Amino acid sequence: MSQIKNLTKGFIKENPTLVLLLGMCPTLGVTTSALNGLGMGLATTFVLIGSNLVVSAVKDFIPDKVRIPSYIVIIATFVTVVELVMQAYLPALYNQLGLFIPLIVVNCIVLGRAEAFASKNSIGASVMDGLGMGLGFAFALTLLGSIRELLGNGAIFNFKLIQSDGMLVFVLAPGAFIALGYLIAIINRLNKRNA
Amino acid sequence: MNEVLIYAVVSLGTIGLVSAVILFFVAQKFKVFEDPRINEVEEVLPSANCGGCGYAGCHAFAENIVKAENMEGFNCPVGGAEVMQKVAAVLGLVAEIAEPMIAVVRCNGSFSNSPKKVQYDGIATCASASVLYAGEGGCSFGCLGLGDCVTACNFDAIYINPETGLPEVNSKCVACGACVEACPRDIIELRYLGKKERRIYVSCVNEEKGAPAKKNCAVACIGCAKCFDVCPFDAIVMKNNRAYIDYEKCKLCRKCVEVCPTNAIHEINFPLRKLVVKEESVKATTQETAMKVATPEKQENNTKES
Amino acid sequence: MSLLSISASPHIQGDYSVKKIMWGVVYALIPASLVAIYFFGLDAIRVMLIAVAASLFFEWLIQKYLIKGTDTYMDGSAVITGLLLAFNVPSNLPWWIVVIGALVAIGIGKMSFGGLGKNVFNPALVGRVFMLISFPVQMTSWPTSKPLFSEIADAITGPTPLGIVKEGLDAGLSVNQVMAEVPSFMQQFVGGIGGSLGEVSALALILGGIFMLWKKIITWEIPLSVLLSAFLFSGLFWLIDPTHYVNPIFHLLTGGMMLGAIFMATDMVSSPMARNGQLVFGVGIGLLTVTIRIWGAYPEGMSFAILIMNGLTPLINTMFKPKRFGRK
Amino acid sequence: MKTFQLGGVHPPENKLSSEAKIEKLALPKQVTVPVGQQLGAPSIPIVAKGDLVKVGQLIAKASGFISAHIHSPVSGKVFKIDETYDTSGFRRPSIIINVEGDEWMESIDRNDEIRREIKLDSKQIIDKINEMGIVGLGGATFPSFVKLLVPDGKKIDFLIINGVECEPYLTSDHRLMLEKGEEMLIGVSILMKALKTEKALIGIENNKPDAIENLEKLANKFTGISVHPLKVKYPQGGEKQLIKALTGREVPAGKLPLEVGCVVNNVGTAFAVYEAVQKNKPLFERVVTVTGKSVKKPSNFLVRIGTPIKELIEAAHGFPEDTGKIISGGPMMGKAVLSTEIPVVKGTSGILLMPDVESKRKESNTCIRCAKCVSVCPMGLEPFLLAKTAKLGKFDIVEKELVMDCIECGSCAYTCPSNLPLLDFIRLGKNKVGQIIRNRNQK
Amino acid sequence: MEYVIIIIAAIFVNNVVFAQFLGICPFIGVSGKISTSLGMGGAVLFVMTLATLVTWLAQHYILIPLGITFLQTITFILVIAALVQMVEIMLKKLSPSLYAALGVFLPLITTNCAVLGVAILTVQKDMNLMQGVVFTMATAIGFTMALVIFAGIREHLDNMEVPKGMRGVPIALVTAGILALAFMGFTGLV
Amino acid sequence: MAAKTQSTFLNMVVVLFVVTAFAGLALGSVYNLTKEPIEIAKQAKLNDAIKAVVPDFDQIVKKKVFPIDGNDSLQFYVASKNGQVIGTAVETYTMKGFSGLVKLMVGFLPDGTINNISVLEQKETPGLGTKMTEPKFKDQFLGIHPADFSLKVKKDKGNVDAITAATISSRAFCDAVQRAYDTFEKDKGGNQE
Ligand SMILES: Cc1cc2nc3c(=O)[nH]c(=O)nc-3n(C[C@H](O)[C@H](O)[C@H](O)COP(=O)(O)O)c2cc1C
Ligand SMILES: Cc1cc2nc3c(=O)[nH]c(=O)nc-3n(C[C@H](O)[C@H](O)[C@H](O)COP(=O)(O)O)c2cc1C
Ligand SMILES: Cc1cc2nc3c(=O)[nH]c(=O)nc-3n(C[C@H](O)[C@H](O)[C@H](O)COP(=O)(O)O)c2cc1C
Ligand SMILES: Cc1cc2nc3c(=O)[nH]c(=O)nc-3n(C[C@H](O)[C@H](O)[C@H](O)CO)c2cc1C
Ligand code: SF4
Ligand code: SF4
Ligand code: SF4
Ligand code: SF4
Ligand code: FES
Repeated sequence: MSQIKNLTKGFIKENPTLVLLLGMCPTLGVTTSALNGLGMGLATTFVLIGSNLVVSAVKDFIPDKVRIPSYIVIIATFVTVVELVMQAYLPALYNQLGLFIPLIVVNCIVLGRAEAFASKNSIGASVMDGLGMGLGFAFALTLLGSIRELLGNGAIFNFKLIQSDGMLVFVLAPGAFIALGYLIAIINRLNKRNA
Repeated sequence: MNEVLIYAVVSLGTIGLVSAVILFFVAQKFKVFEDPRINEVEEVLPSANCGGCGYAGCHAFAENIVKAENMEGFNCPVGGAEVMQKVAAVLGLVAEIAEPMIAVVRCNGSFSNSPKKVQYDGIATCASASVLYAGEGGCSFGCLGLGDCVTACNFDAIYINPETGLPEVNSKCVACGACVEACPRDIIELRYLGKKERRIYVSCVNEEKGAPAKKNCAVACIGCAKCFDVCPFDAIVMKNNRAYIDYEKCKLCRKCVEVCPTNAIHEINFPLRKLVVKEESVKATTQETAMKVATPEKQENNTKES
Repeated sequence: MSLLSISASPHIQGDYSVKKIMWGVVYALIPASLVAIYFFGLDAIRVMLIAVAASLFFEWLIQKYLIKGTDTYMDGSAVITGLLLAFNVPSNLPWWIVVIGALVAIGIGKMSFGGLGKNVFNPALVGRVFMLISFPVQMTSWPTSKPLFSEIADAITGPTPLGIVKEGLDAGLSVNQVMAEVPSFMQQFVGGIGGSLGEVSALALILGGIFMLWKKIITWEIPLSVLLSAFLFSGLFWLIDPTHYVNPIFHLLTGGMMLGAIFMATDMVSSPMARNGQLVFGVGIGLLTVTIRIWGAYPEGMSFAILIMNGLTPLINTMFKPKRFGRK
Repeated sequence: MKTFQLGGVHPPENKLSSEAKIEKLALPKQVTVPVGQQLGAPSIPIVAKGDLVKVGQLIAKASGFISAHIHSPVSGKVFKIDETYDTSGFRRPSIIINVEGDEWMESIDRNDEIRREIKLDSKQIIDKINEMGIVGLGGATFPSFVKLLVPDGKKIDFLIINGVECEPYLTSDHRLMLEKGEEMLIGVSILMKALKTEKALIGIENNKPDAIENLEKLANKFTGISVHPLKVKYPQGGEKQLIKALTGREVPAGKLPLEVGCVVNNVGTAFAVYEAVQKNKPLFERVVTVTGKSVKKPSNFLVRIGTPIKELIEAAHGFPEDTGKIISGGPMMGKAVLSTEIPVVKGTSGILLMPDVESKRKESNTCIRCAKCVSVCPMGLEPFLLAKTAKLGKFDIVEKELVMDCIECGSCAYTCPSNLPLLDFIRLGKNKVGQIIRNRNQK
Repeated sequence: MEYVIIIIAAIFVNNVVFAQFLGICPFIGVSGKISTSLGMGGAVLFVMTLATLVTWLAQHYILIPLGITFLQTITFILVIAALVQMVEIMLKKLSPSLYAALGVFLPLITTNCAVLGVAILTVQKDMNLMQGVVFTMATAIGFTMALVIFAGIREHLDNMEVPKGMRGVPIALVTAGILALAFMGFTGLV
Repeated sequence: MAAKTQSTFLNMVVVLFVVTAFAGLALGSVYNLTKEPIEIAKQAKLNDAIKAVVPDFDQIVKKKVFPIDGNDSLQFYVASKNGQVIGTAVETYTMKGFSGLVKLMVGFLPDGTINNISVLEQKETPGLGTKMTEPKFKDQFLGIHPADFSLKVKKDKGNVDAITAATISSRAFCDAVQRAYDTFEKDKGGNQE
């Protein structure tokens, strides 16, 4: 598989959120605005790249029985790094994302990629895969965030497009589910048409 | 090194250590053996989960073949020989090479050959209609044309031809046998695909005597045994007023096809020969002779498609 | 002579039809519509027309271009959804919110599931709750009733009786103090209290209910169990402490209680099939409604209660089976 | 007024022929007597081509416990023994006899006088009923003597006589109760004696007030027989429903009426029993209603078994132009037939000619979950669910939802506002589940 | 009363799935059948309670005394992962049928946000051990309830011909959305 | 692929220990690096909040804790310029918000007039309750003196214009301000330290 393909497959065809349906909690939880979605997406991308890198580097030293715990520790390390750094330099965003930052640890995408890809592939490919998947995730979150922000607040990235309040539901839990539901339906349709 | 660093390393390390120790002992104590080859076999299989192999899905097939430790009687019709060889490789065995097969529809009671006598107004399933009545054309053995076989097929390999009202099989068929199972009238049969995909079979399963059979359908097998008499290889069996060609014995010599007075024997994928149509059958059915010639062509086209 | 036809028994069919049932409900809604028009004037007509037209339009549009089924938009169910949607909103709701509500009701609530008969939730209520949460300001500013031919000026907004009571009790007033500010029971029964279009007159709704019972469109189980359980449950608290809990009759006559019990909980598509299941469903609605009214943030809980019980309906259907003949 | 509680519908009654006296139909030229007329194993022909037979002569023997003897309905020469088409167009072995004259077996008492005295004892009665080939005439054609064999330790509290005739259109039982009331009641007494029971309850729906009145008057002369008017509600004639309506007892699922101390027989059966026991007359003719909205003269005929139904239709003044469907039996449970060549058999209670417009099924929509089918199902099932899951092939659910309890009354499909062919799918499910259960039991 | 409030809040008002967006993956993944979802709910209840117990102890007896609360995430997840794996191994031996029913989803509990999320919430909210356990159990019950209701709806939808484009996950999400709408009715109960 | 390390007891324990210990090391280091910036960020946030609500001060920002009517304590930040107290920032809170806790910083001039208010923490519904952070609502409190301005929404017969459809949040806001004022008043006596 070429490096480019590793990078791009995460966008639409194998998009972790919209197609593989992994990491639904942050997808729904933090996408109240485009900015939050993007922030979360980038934080996750960082963790993905880091953990993929380390996992593929040390994969041969890790016995099977402690594979998962070891991977989790590696991932958790990167997550904590993100946590600390964000706290230090992006406190406002950190407050917005709240609980979901530590929860990157349990984002199925991260562990899933470590298990399914990094533990079997070279460092280079793993980093590319992490980057691609991460960007795919960030793309999905930003997209959903934009939709919700637009419908819920009439704005995108805090830039007011419609001078009214918008539909509050979309900022709240139900709107998240509903918006994601239709988004996935649309993506499914597009994928089918392309295939 | 400052304090925090030491605490961090020591406490995390300890937690790691303790979990590893506990995990190890728990794993020892509660060990359950599962043959890892099951997963390997399953990965090789096409995961169509069609049940064509006779097991409840690919996983069950893998489980059973691993347990059996031999290949006898195991065949994945979807994957064919190729996949079975891979499975054999996993298990370290030699694969039997199964001759490829295909589904054939043994009824030619098309709208023109067996005209409608009544109008069915119930639900569109053969299973239901076959219990309720004989069929629109009156033949109680023939195809009902409601497509239970089509529904059963996972491979888009069978469809109802709207002009004849009969199912036709195309080259996507993997011989999983789902349609055979689904047909309440046992019309579909799996036969050898044949050299150059040539096949000869009796396209009728009617067990009535000649006259009533012929009354409902112009191309019915009337049990006259002419084909039986002419077959040099003893490949034809006469039973219950109808002929059956044993595909294991049939050598595709085409003698029987020529003698059949009702054109009930079909030959497929043979080069066209000059139309030597016998007097009587022309009288009986002009339309259907044309049909019969057309059918092999259509099938040929289908084969070429892929 | 044409060919004889063959089919399995039975060979005759009754003269019920989906159309008859649905239009029957529409007829049953006429008294309440008239009352709404009487009290809210042209605004009521405007909201009802927009809601019905939009519902029909979206049903047609989605049917035609998205799910490509047979045209069913004239079977009357969309008309009911539109009408009931209108009944659940204040008469001064801006037209575009009504249209959004209809889109949500038909598009999300009904057609996403495949259309008539397949939806899990009551479409009109999906639309209504969606609007309530999206547009809390517009959805909770009720014009006081402004009877046709009367002189009262436009745009006086006032809370519903339930709202007054909720506010009052929350502010620490006693029941007697708040009840002084709400219309009398008689007024609540006959009509003329503030609120959504369809909830101003219990009498008109009950008339519609009797018509539907007579025409065998609905059965008594659901409406009765809703009303009775709400009455008993709220009555229990009233008996315990009448200074903090209002009279159960008040609960029955106000808000969407009658509308919900008679027209919305009875939606056959989203309610249980077996009789005992229907009773459980009704009791669930009654209890939840009163719970939300008394302790929740919302003055009215009918819509939420019905939606929650709609969600539970599949479970109720698997747990409560009809009385089987010859089995324990 | 009594009735059963659970479910039920009330289709338009359309009893067009209820005023038509039972007429004897002229003998046909040829009769076709299928050897499989009863529920159970087909009988075995004991005559050969060319044999001469008399009316009432045994021509096919029962082949097993649940089976019945078949007697010649006519006198004449056996033309051939061959397969002929049955109601559904399947070919079944039959004995075809060319009619010559009308010569009866001497043993048959052809005197019109009513014989009131019951000479035989219980065992003899049962043997006689077996010998005369009596099967249930209420529709199921179950060999009647089997029902009368009460296992040791079981006691029959009630003999229940089914005069309900809840099917629309059909009137053969009605006319029988009016015209042959007394004979029928003697038949009931015979059955009571066979079963050693003191009580017989006759259930009649109150849309037949003349029959009720007639039987009530006559029943005074008999001990232990009472007549019970019932509210009109389909399928009251179903034996479980009738038992429930008359006695309040509920036959447990999968069990026989025996379980609750009841035996159910049709009025026609009771009359046939009278003739068999008192007159030594085998079952070779029966009353058949010929009816339909376009039929010129809706009638009730006394017909020999084996007569082609086209002759009955002729006798009712011809085949209406607009006929779209011919039904053997009533519109709720009858079978659509493929041609008018088919013969009357023991189970034929009526021939219904439906006009084209009525006979086509209405277009169906999706289920709106109105629960009407649930509320009319007399067995307390959920037809919409059975039909849906059967359609989707989820037979485990179909079985779990008790499809085997369905009595195929058709109330659900009749009532469905969406015109869904519920019973078609339910039957499909029943067939499949039946197969599954059989396979399971074999293992 | 305090506990009642915690319980009602955790089950209805702030339902993990409908309001907090935790544990959505199993909510979508394991909700096909009522029986499985009950099993999954039970497993989650068990693991979650155990996890909160252990992590609470870790927080209060290791991390806080040593001043290394920044290691919260990694410690918690490590403890939970080990715990789940232990439960999995034991279950496989002790109750193969339950194991078969939950199949692949047991390991998924490790990566179920709800477990870690609730453990973190418990310490974030400064609950004491008892409150924490009650809160966790109520949360798990709320999760199970959501799962079971949802499984009921999905079993039902299985029998309906949902339009092609919406079939599967999209309609499940829309349904979850409407359920979440309905659950908003509980706002303000506590 | 290089031979994989086997799952022996020793390997397992060693690997897991090494991995975790290494993680501890790495994180400890990052923590040490970010400790200061995090502190600074927190401090900066507080400072900003104080600065926003009291007039320009020069040096000392005193911290005090004053108990109020038996209940919890509030944080006071007394600001002074040229040795003179010119205002007090009170960190106040209420639990009555739509979603519970609302934390405000209320700045009083020495006479009790409200100088400015900033919202420290709230979890209200976006689009509804969150409007409390917007000037449109907040600015009605500027320069008023709670003694002659009823800190209640108009619905409750006070002077505050509630946020539309978010009366609860508005009430909560008022409640927090009232608490700050009450404590401030009560404390006035001992204000001079
Ligand atoms: C295999 C079988 C055995 C039966 N055995 C008895 C029996 O022993 N006693 C009895 O009274 N009825 C018996 N019946 C008859 C049924 O109770 C019932 O009367 C018959 O099937 C026709 O009923 P229906 O017309 O309501 O369908 C039996 C039926 C079947 C199919
Ligand atoms: C739905 C249904 C309706 C029936 N209606 C009648 C009826 O109207 N009259 C009748 O005699 N038998 C009717 N039967 C048949 C009875 O159940 C039962 O088989 C019969 O009365 C037994 O008497 P027999 O063995 O003498 O025929 C009906 C059966 C079913 C399942
Ligand atoms: C999803 C949702 C979120 C809400 N959030 C808030 C909120 O954050 N603050 C608030 O005061 N009211 C909120 N409300 C509205 C209250 O429930 C209540 O209706 C309102 O505060 C009182 O109505 P009023 O302001 O029109 O008098 C919310 C309502 C909904 C439906
Ligand atoms: C008695 C009855 C009540 C109904 N109530 C509603 C309702 O509350 N809301 C609605 O959208 N449709 C209602 N309908 C119409 C229809 O059932 C509904 O649109 C379906 O849920 C759409 O599948 C009702 C229909 C009937 C027969
Ligand atoms: S045509 Fe029949 S045998 Fe061939 S793939 Fe389809 S179902 Fe299987
Ligand atoms: S071949 Fe069999 S299953 Fe297929 S349509 Fe004909 S009758 Fe039906
Ligand atoms: S046919 Fe069966 S399912 Fe339908 S109503 Fe009758 S008993 Fe019930
Ligand atoms: S009667 Fe018809 S529409 Fe009503 S629930 Fe039954 S199947 Fe559905
Ligand atoms: S992301 Fe929360 S459970 Fe998967």
